[in-house]
Amino acid sequence: MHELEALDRVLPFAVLLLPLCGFVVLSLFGEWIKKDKEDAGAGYMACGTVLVSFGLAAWTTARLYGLVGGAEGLRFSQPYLGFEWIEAGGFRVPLSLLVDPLSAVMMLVVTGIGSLIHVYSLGYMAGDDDRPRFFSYLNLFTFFMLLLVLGGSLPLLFVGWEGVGLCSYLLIGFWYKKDSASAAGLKAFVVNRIGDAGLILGMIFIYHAFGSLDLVDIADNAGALAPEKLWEIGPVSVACLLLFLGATGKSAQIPLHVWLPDAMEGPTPVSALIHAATMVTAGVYMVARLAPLYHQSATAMLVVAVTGTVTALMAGTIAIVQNDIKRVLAYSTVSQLGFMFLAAGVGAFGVAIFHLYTHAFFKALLFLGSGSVIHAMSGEQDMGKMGGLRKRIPWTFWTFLAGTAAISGIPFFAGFYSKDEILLGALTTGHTVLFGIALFTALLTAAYMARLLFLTFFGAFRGGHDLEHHVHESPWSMIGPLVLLAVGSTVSGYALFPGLGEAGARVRLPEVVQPVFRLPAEAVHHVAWLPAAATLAAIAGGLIAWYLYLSMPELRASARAALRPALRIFEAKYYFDTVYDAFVRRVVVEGSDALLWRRVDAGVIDGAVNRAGTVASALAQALRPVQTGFVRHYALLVLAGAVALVSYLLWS
Amino acid sequence: MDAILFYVSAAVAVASAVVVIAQKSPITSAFALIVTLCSLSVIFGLLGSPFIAVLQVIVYAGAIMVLFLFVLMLLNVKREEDAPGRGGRTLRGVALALVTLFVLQAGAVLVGAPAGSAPRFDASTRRMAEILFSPHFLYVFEATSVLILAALVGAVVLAKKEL
Amino acid sequence: MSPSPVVQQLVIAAVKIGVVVGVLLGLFSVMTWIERRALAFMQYRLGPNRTGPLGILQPIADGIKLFFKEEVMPAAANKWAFLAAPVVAVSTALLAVAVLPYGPPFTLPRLDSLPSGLKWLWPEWLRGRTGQIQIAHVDVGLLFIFAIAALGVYGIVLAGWSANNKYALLGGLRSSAQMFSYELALGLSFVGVIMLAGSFQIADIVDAQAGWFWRWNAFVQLPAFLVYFVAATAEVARIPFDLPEGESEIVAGFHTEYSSMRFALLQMAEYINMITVAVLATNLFLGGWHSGIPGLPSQGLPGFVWWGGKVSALLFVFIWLRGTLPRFRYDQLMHIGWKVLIPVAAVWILITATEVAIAGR
Amino acid sequence: MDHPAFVQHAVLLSLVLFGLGTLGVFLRRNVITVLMCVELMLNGVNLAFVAFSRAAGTLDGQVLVFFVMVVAAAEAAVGLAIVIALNRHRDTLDVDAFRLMKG
Repeated sequence: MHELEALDRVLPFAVLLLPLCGFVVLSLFGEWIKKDKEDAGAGYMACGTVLVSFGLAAWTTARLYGLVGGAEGLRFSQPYLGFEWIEAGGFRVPLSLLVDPLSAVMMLVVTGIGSLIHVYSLGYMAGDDDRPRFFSYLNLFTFFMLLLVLGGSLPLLFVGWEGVGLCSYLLIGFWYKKDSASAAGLKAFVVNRIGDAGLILGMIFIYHAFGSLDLVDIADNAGALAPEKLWEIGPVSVACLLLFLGATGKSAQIPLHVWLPDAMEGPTPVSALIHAATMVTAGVYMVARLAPLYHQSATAMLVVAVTGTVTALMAGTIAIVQNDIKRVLAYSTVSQLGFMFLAAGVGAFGVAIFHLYTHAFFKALLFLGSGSVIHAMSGEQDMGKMGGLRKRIPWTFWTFLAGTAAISGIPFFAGFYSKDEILLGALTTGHTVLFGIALFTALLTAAYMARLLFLTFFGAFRGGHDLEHHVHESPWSMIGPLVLLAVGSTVSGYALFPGLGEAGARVRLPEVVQPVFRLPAEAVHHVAWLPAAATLAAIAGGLIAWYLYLSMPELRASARAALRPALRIFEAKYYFDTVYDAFVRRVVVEGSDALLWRRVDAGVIDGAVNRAGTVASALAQALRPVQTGFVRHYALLVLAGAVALVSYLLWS
Repeated sequence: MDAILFYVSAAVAVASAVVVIAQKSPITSAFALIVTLCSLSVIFGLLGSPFIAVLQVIVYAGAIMVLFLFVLMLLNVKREEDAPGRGGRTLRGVALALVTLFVLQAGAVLVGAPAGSAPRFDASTRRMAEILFSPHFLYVFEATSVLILAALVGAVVLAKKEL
Repeated sequence: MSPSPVVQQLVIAAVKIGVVVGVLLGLFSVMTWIERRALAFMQYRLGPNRTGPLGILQPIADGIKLFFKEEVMPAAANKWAFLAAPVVAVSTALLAVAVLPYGPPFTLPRLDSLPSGLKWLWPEWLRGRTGQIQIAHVDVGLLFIFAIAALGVYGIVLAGWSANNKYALLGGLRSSAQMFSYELALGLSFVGVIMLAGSFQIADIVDAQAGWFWRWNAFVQLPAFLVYFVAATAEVARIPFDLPEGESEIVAGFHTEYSSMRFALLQMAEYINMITVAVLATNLFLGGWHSGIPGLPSQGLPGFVWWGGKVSALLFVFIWLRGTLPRFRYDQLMHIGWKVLIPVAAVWILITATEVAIAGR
Repeated sequence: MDHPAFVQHAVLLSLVLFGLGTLGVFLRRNVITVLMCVELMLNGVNLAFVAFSRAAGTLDGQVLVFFVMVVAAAEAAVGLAIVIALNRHRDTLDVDAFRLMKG
């Protein structure tokens, strides 16, 4: 038993550090491993580290629930590496990790989905010359993401947070020779910085309030704070809102959502791993992790819920009019993240994590499926040139269908359950307006996903003869993960897990993570008509798409004409980019040019430096004769100074 | 007995110090300086610091002055030429005036100060070591070892014809 | 009525000085004879054997000869320095001798059976007095010797420089460089011994080696002992380190221009230094007056025997070396000093310090 | 050794030695002699330290002397190395011969 306990202190670190080892080895010896173009050594290495990491994570989770090595299990553990990372005065940050049900779920999602995507990348990136670099970034990302979800204190979480941002930047701009890719990477980086500023400020506020940044300390002590009513802006609200600003940046919520669609410039596995399944959900994770704190601030909760709902709706409407297959998925990701924040905002943190978890499966599946489509189409991403691929790439089609069903909320698929819970949460907490919008967004979701499906896989091929000739099914390394993810997208909604309650009781995911949030248990009132309503919405959305794109395409023009003003706004993405661009161009660039550069930099700073130089030079010219070169003259001056000093000290 | 030794040593020290600065032959100056150093060592001993007294002989007389003599012999230094440098006289005059001023000032203060009886104290080598290796001085002590190393390397680099 | 304590101290000190200096001077002359005879035997010669039985009176004959020889002073010499050099050499040699203990502490006999008429010869205050043949008791004992050894070089440097002779100057230069280099190794070799004994007092260091002979520092501190022995040989400029006076290269080195009594003085300083070095080695490394076997007595007269035997053996080793080894080249000399002895001694200090720290002594 | 005047007179002696050393720096033109005069000044200071240490009854002054000696040794080593280098370039040891640093 003793050995097991010792192992429990070490294993979480092993989970964390294995991908880092992979990164180090690949970045140092990558070029050496990659002997020729076909050689996949680097990929195997990367997959190996993440797979082993997943295995260890599974073991750790099993230990957490007492499934192996003792009935008691750990329940809750805080492995501590034995030394401080920062220790300055009263401020100390130990290198400790936190393993509890929430981080266990996140750890499994990250390593599980992560290893599937690693395997998928073996096939997808087979032709690329820079595979060692790609896989090393992917490994580094896995490390930072694990640090984010396992870190035992906010600073460690922040390191992971920044690290995944860095990897996101590196991977979006992976094809750095493409201007749009570099630009997109930069945009992601810059937009995220705005959110990160909020995160840092929030951390400072939290430290001020608690005197500690340890996550367990915060959770333990948050209940003691006075709850703040709606529109009461106390320190807790300020901290929560600032942290939420960070979350909007990382999780692409309005107003900082603009980077995510552009991030689709990166390789598709990257989009699947980082910009759908894991990194963008970091904001949700953080809010859920600090649930005890958010619970104390009604204002922050409302802001989170409203932001999530509005984002979900806007992204859903934009997704309707996109023609790039990956952009549709990107906006759908933004929309689904909005759903998660809605859940968090109405107090159903467990449901938010539940949706995060199902979403990770089906969104990874959809992205990888789209990657498979793009692979089949030799890199073409425009849905206008696809069509009728159903027969040509059947594996991709069927798995993609499962994913679409899951995201649309068709019963018995994963998304149905989690979305239903979100709607239920919004309804039972009295957020009727938000519930309405969310239900409508669910309909939209089904509509744009059905549109995507119909445009891609049904109808006639529109891409021309040459392209049609090349369409081919993807290799097994890509199909395998798709199948596994399809299974996951189907069953993850009603999969049961051992709970923390009485031994042997199996519960669904929300109840699994519920103890982490330290919230009073509330009886869930099931609303009998809600599943039916949600199903109806999903089917309605699908039917609309079916009518417009398959059954009666001629209706499309008239519908388009009728909705022209709205569609124009959708196509312009609500003018966010335009406004930001104008602001940046007008205020930042021109302001910098006219004021900061010409006046402040050239005038004041350079002027001061130049003037200092001139003054020093003139003074030196004047003082030159003092330097006679005779050592003894200098010595005499020193002596005179000493005598003067002594005289002053003695006689003053 | 101690008093005789003290004043004799002091007289020898001053006399040989005068020789140091008055002699034109550097080697004579060096030998005179050695005498000064040794008589100072006696005075250190009389002031109750046997460790410093021995150290004075080992380090100053035994090491530093040997180095001086070695260089003097190596370069075969002759007597200083008589030709005074530019402004030599003024310089010397001013320096003499300043030094006199300095010594007189400080001396006046010292003579005016009351001579209290010195407290007994334990200046054994063990006590010295305890202070030298106490946390208060330990880092300084280690820093001096780095200084010595730097001086060693510097001296070799400077004096070597080619590395 | 006994004299005041100050007078008692003075009398005892004077007696001790007389004994030590007398013995040293005697030993010096005997040493010259033994050295010549032993060397001769090693080279299948007879050596001086005409003056007295076995030639034992040869040193006296040499002394008389040197005493009556003409004193030559080079015309271009720096007169004062030329005269002072041998004096400096001998005084420093004798000063070092002053703090060495010669043999174990002992108690003067009471001699109560002395006829009352002769009582004044053996006054009351001397009877049963306990002491040691050691002229001056200094708190920093070993350091003092080290300091004096550092001054010893001046006699040679002064002699070499003042003669205004290029061979003498070269000898002086070599000597200063050599002593400078080996002084470091010599000092470092003491450190381990001092750490083990926890004292600078030579008597304390000797007593720290009581018991079986394998507790002598020569065995416990073997590397330090080897470093000490080599460095000490170099310090006293004996073969194979006699470069300051290497006759085949620079005539006779620093004493090229010396003759008569001054030459004898320089020679004497050299031998006294040699004896000092041997005494020091005996005291620091070879257990001093301890027999090395717990059953055998070490105090009183037997102690003197043990002690004298060890010193004599060491002195013979020096002569033996002279008969055996060739002289080092100058660069070899510097190499051994700086690149072998000092690193070895430094590493050994580290090892000893670790040992002391662990043992918590 | 407990003569009360010793300390005071020792400080006076240190003053005199320091003054003589300072004068020597200005009087002598040979670089090596100048360096020796600096050593003389340092010794004057050391004597003052020891005397004050005696007067105060603490050992801190002696510890300072220890450090002064270390620094003096380093100074002598580097200084003489510079002298050798200078002598190699200019074949003189006159301090006034080295004035390339003039403004």
